[in-house]
Amino acid sequence: MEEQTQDNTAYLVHLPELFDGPMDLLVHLVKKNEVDIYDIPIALIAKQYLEYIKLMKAFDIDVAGEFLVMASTLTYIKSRMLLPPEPSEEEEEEDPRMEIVRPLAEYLQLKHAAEDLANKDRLDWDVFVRGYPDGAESSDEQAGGLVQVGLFELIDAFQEIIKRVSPQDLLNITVDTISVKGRISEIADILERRGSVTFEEFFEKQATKADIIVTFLAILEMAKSQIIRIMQHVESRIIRIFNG
Amino acid sequence: MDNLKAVLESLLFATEAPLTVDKIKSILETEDRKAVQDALASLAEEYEFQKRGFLLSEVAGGYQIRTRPEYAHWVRRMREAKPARLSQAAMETLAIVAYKQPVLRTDIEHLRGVDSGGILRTLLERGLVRVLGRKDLPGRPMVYGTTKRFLEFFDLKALSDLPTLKELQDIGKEWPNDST
Amino acid sequence: MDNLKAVLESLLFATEAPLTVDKIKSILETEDRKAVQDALASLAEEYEFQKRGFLLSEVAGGYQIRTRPEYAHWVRRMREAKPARLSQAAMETLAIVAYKQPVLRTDIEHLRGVDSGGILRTLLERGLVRVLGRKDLPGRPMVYGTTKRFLEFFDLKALSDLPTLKELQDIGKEWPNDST
Repeated sequence: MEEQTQDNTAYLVHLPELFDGPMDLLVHLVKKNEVDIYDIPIALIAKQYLEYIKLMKAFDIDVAGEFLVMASTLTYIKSRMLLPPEPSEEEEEEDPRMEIVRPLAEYLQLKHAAEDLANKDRLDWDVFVRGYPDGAESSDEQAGGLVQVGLFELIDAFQEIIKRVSPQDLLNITVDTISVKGRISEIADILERRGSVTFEEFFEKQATKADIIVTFLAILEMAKSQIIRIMQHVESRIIRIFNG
Repeated sequence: MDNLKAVLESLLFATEAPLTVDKIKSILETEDRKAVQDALASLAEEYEFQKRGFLLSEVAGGYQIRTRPEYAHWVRRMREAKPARLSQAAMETLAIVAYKQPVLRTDIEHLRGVDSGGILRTLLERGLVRVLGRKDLPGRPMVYGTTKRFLEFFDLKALSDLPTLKELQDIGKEWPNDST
Repeated sequence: MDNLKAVLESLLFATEAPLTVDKIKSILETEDRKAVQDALASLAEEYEFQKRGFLLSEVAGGYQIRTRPEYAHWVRRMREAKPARLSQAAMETLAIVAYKQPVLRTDIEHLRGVDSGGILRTLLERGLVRVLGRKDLPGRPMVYGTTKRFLEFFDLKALSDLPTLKELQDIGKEWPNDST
């Protein structure tokens, strides 16, 4: 890929595998050129990077947006390298390449980690235990005599239901509504323990405005469902919430 | 194969059904029936001599490692302590209670399309679901919600840690109402 | 119990999931943690010394007998095991979750430079990754972490068993192998 050409077929053999992402491609180029990642010849790497993208396009391979973002970052760094340092600046300017070096170094670290993981003795490939026919089931257990299941199984179960019914009233489940449900559960816990609690108590420890709103909505919802009763003392005017 | 015995042992350990000599021969790509039989005999003797927790049984025309009958009591205790698995129906019901609480039994049954009283009772007994209260409707139906134990069970810090449908969509779950 | 080792061996042999010392104690109705631990250590040593076909692994906080990796080839032949295919992208994502947990999807994508929703979903479904909770940020995004199954899958005692990123870089060649 050192030179440009119109004849793509010449490169057919050289076309590297598709890269997982722009970082992957960058690692490949830096490695291929055997350069120090802390002293990347940015012009060279940027050029090769762009050539690769051109090649992908020539072969009608979908070039994901991320590749283009990286291309423009590289081009930008290259242009900044060409500018003379601003004379007015007192402090020494950081090497513009650091913008790419830092994530690259971190990505490399994680590639090492991924490789290390891949070299471990993998269950059902390197090592085998009894009774796992396909390794799909690990019986994680908990006190109380139930097999622990993943959250995903719960979600899958929910998904099954949604397939069967009109999804309309299920789609309004948002982070906020779940928060309200969570607070309902907490309030029910408290009432189970104590029977009744003053209205103010519920708001005393609330840290944020959002928490206060969630608590208020929870109390409203509980009152609506008649899970709780809200009473006010005639004289003290203290509002108390009772288990329904 | 100089470590024939050890290889055989690893096979016997990892198998569920008894292994026949023919099967072993084909796995190890050997024609030496005698060597296989000798190794098996030697393993059986070793387990006996070393008083291991298991023995090599010749069953149903094949060989299988089995726990020693003397220790059956303990193995049974272990197996009995084996936790139960929630059924699909229970998971569905639990999911509805989790996402729709406070929820009535009729709501659950409306969503599932079947009677869910028995399952609800099981979930109540298991401590995953509880009665939050009664609704002021004819018959004063009970309102259900999830418990703290539910959170522990699914390793959730709080109910608000449940993913929303939107979030599931974002991580690529396909939902029936979009597309297809 | 004079035959503690043999009883333990029969339990380890008959279990499917790794057995914790606590679980063993409760099955054997003993309070003697030290005796259990000594017996386990002694068994592990014996398997090593006798070059048995299996070994005693400490995984995911418990103990489990597993076939010796040297014989994987033969067990695979017997089980007709298909490689538990995890793509390079999946391994990368898994490594990020393992090392950076609790981690946001956006952090993963930032590091990898590409959308990782699909991969994350696969890992969630395979039970290697789970939702740990939510982060107190706008939109309350979900945070991810690894599961117990992750430990079992990669033969790890605990997460702390993983080398640090620094160690990896120091012992590692400067370049990770990519497949090109």
